[in-house]
Amino acid sequence: MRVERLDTDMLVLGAGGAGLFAALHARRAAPEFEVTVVVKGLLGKCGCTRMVQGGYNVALAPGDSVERHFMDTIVGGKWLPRQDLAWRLVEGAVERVHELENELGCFFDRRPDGTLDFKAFAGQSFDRTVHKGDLTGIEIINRLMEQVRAAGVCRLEEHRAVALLPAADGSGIAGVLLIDMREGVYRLVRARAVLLATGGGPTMYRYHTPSGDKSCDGMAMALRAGLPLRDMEMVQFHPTGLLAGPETRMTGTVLEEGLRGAGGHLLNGAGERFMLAWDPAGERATRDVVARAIYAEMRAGRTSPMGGVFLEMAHLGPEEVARRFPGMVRRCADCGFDLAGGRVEVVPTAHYMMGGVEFEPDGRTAIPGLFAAGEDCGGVHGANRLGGNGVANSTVFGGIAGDSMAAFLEREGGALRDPDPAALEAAIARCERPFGRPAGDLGELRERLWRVMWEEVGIIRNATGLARAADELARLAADLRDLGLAGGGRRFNLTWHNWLDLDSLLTVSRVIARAALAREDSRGAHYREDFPDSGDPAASRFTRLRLVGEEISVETVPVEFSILRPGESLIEEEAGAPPAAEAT
Amino acid sequence: MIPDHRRHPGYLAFLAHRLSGLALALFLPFHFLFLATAIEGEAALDGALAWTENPLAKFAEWGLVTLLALHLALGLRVLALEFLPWRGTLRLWVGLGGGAALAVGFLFLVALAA
Amino acid sequence: MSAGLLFLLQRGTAILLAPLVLVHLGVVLYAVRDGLDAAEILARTRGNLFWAGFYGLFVLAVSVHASIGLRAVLAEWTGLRGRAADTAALAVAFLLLLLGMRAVWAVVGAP
Amino acid sequence: MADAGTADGPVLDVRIWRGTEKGAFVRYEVPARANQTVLDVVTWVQRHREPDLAYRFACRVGVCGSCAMTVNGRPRWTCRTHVKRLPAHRPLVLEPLRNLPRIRDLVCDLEPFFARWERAGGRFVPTATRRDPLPRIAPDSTARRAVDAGIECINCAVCHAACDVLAWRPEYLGPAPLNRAWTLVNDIRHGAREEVLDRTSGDAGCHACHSQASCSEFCPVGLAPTAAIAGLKRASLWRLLGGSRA
Ligand SMILES: Cc1cc2nc3c(=O)[nH]c(=O)nc-3n(C[C@H](O)[C@H](O)[C@H](O)COP(=O)(O)OP(=O)(O)OC[C@H]3O[C@@H](n4cnc5c(N)ncnc54)[C@H](O)[C@@H]3O)c2cc1C
Ligand code: HEM
Ligand code: SF4
Ligand code: F3S
Ligand code: FES
Repeated sequence: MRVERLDTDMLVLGAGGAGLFAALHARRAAPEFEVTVVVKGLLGKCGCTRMVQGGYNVALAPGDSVERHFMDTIVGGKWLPRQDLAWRLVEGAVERVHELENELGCFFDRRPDGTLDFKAFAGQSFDRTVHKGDLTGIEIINRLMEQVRAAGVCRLEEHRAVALLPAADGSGIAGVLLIDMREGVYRLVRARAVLLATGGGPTMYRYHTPSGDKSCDGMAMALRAGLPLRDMEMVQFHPTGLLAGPETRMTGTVLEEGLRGAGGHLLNGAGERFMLAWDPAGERATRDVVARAIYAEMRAGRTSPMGGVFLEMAHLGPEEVARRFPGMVRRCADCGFDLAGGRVEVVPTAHYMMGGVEFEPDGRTAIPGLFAAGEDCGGVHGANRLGGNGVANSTVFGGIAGDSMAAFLEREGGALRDPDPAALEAAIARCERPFGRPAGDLGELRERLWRVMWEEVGIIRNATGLARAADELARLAADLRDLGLAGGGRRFNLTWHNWLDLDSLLTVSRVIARAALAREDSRGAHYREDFPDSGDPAASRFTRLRLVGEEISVETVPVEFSILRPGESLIEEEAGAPPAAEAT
Repeated sequence: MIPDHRRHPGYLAFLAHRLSGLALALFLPFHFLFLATAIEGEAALDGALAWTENPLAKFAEWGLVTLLALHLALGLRVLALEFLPWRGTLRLWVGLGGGAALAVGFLFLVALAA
Repeated sequence: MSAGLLFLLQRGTAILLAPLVLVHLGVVLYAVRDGLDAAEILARTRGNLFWAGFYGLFVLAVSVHASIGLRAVLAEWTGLRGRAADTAALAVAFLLLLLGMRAVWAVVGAP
Repeated sequence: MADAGTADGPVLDVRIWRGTEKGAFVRYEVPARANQTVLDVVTWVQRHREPDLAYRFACRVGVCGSCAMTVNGRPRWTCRTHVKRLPAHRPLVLEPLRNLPRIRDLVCDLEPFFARWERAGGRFVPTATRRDPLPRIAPDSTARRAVDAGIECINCAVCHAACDVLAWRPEYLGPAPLNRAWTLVNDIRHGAREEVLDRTSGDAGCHACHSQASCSEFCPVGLAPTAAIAGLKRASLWRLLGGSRA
């Protein structure tokens, strides 16, 4: 097998908010070192940061404070977040937003008096979400892309990272194995420091929001490299994904939160509103409650023709809806639906993974030389992520990781290490597996994965379902191993990459199912109908998962309340009573 | 056949403007040579003018005047696009330009026929 | 010459040409009503300083305007770039100027 | 023309370009569905007929600009182009974007497009640091509105494929980079406005634009690079005349 080799100083995997910020910071902090960014798609044109609609949480509004933002994050995360990380997040967001505006040239929306506009995001005690219309992600990523290109960063676009390779002498990370997707060849890149920033992405669920390039590759690579992951049972579902019918990629994409906020109604198949039976706030209840309610209607068979529920806005006046939500109305119209005047079918859709690689506030992981940032990481959000904390997380910790990598190189700058040949060989063998095997139906396998994750490891879980899921996922893994590709070379062979995507997704799905089984309570995004109680926050434990050989090990670890304990608050006048933050 | 990506008013206006400009530029030297026959006196010019009674020449003449009007109108459109603040008025200008040119062409026809 | 200057000259002459062409079109429309007649044309123009200036300006403007325009067309449709295109445009400008001025002289100045 | 299999039920007659600069259209019959975008059609062909069909997409909702192709002769984003809403056209003909080197099948190399973006000076140069307060900017000031009008470009290169000047003058910067440059010229925080004007003037810059307006016609997000380029022309003109910017 042809393996081309190259060396770099700092290797960044992923080009979302985390990867690009890291590259920029690393380059500026240590200009004498080379930075190379590896990305599965084109730089700036893939990943979820670009898709951010709502905006970026930052405590800058008059009267707001980082303490308040911190409290909302902790309470919203149901006391599960690692508090030093959450603190770093809220503090770092203030600096990062200034950097985005003043140094990168982002343009966030202003109020008439010229000061920043902050909009409300459900479940927060303050209006603190800065935004650029409802296309905030485009603004952030486009400006980042421009700066990164200008900073003299090497780019390996349409290159897929497939394995983190340990050094032969066991001293840390040696490099990463990549597939050049265009040429269909392997590239082995040795680097002094590596950043994992491939951004999770729960695309193993039938309905999901993330970008098509996301398939949990980073988490799968981390697991195979022996790193522990935490909070993997915490998968956030957005309540209103578009349901557009079979075999359309539009299905699952987000219809924005604001539609419910503005007074939109959710109707079941019979045309009845059902949300008020679940929550006095009705449709305005938090994401997890609404998603669960919709899912319950669906399970009870009261569905719309395509199997979801209806979102109806018409009672607010079609012109008014079209005026306030032009983007959403146009998007629906493009695929044949009348959001302003008719009913649109919606379904909860997998949106974000709170869990991920365990990492330190400076971006380090348990493997020397390997750093991690962004949605690949766990611990910042706990059981639930506040809307607007996602992009803050990736940009804040991405920048920090870039600085840390530069400091790491300047401090211990060591020589390039050679990878463990056995690990390299195993990694190539895993990628080569489907070639030369009888062709099978990858689509059928994907449908089975989507089904089992959606039905058994989705919005409402129980022990029997999770056990069934574990069996089915094991079968799927075996089936995938035996499944070959129908002809075709290795150049730009999307079906080969679909195979590799499924491989990553299956690995991570098994971990999610295992973590969900281990958590015997219901918190935030995780709901067990056999354990509906949320448990005592003061006795909170988080799940920690590892891959040992092909087996998954799980332990539950007590949360360290390093800044404050449940019941306490950082906000004076509300001492002891945390703000009524709800995670969304 | 005009390829699909060119089949919209903005492009067609550009094309008509360019082709009319080209035609005018090609015609102009001949027009100048033609007028210069007057150096030899009125009779020479009349001789040349007599040639314009030929229906083919009449048609060509009509074409040129129309082209000039068209180039003018579309040229004004370009100037408006470049120098006036505008928003979504592209199509309107194409229409106005084409319309004005046709009107001039028609007037000229009427004048010729009279 | 910088592209910016060429742009200025081309658009400037276009703005100048607009009223000239309108007037010319008017005159032509008026003239052809009852057939073209050399005597009629020349009677109007001979020795007339206004028309001399009018058409002189017209010729000058059109030489600049059309040659710069052709330079772009040559670059885009024939691949003629750089110095070659500039030379060609300059040649066109002088040709138009020469022939044009001669024509103006013919209808205005010549006895 | 090769024929690559048929399907049951109502079908679409689809022709897809296979190959690179050299290649051929291959015909496919794809099941017609009530809700189906052009991207879905391509996906179906990859999943059921041609496992190694090369195409590109990411966000599937019209924000990443990865999925643009030539659809029935016109450049479009395909994830938000509903088949039923296309002007009646049979068959459905899919090719890569014009004016860009081809990688394979429906995939182009976008590097020349982004290289132009850089050449146009399409990058913010700061005049403040993260330690400075955020500038107050009136949202309804003229300059800010000019920025807003062009800032939401998804760099899909649809305009690049639509513009004939790019086909005729390969050195032309093209509509999207010039559009970005205009937002920077209007950005009062930008530290290199003169440089942007330098870089975007000339035969490869704004002066090469003939207001063909194909860019504005086909821009999927409704931007008007034609207007932005006109702004650059004006600004460079005022500068030439010795005044300040437009
Ligand atoms: C539709 C949508 C709307 C959202 N709205 C908001 C919001 O309003 N506010 C908010 O705070 N958060 C929002 N989020 C969440 C937010 O987008 C994420 O939290 C955040 O952007 C993640 O950043 P990241 O850099 O970690 O990952 P990403 O931005 O997803 O980037 C990951 C990168 O890694 C690359 N990659 C993946 N696998 C590999 C591989 N094997 N090899 C090489 N490269 C690889 C990808 O191509 C991509 O470039 C939203 C998410 C979605 C999907
Ligand atoms: C007899 C007179 C004229 C002749 C021979 C002439 C000729 C030309 C030619 C050959 C071009 C180049 C075409 C192109 O680049 O596409 C051109 C361009 C142009 N003309 Fe004229 N023209 C004349 C009158 C006018 C008038 C009266 C106006 C406007 C008021 C005008 C406005 C323009 C403009 C704006 C352009 C630039 C088009 C562009 O670059 O996109 N022209 N002209
Ligand atoms: S201007 Fe429009 S068409 Fe051009 S790249 Fe930007 S979004 Fe695409
Ligand atoms: S299509 Fe091209 S010519 Fe100008 S107006 Fe747009 S850049
Ligand atoms: S896939 Fe992102 S714009 Fe179409």
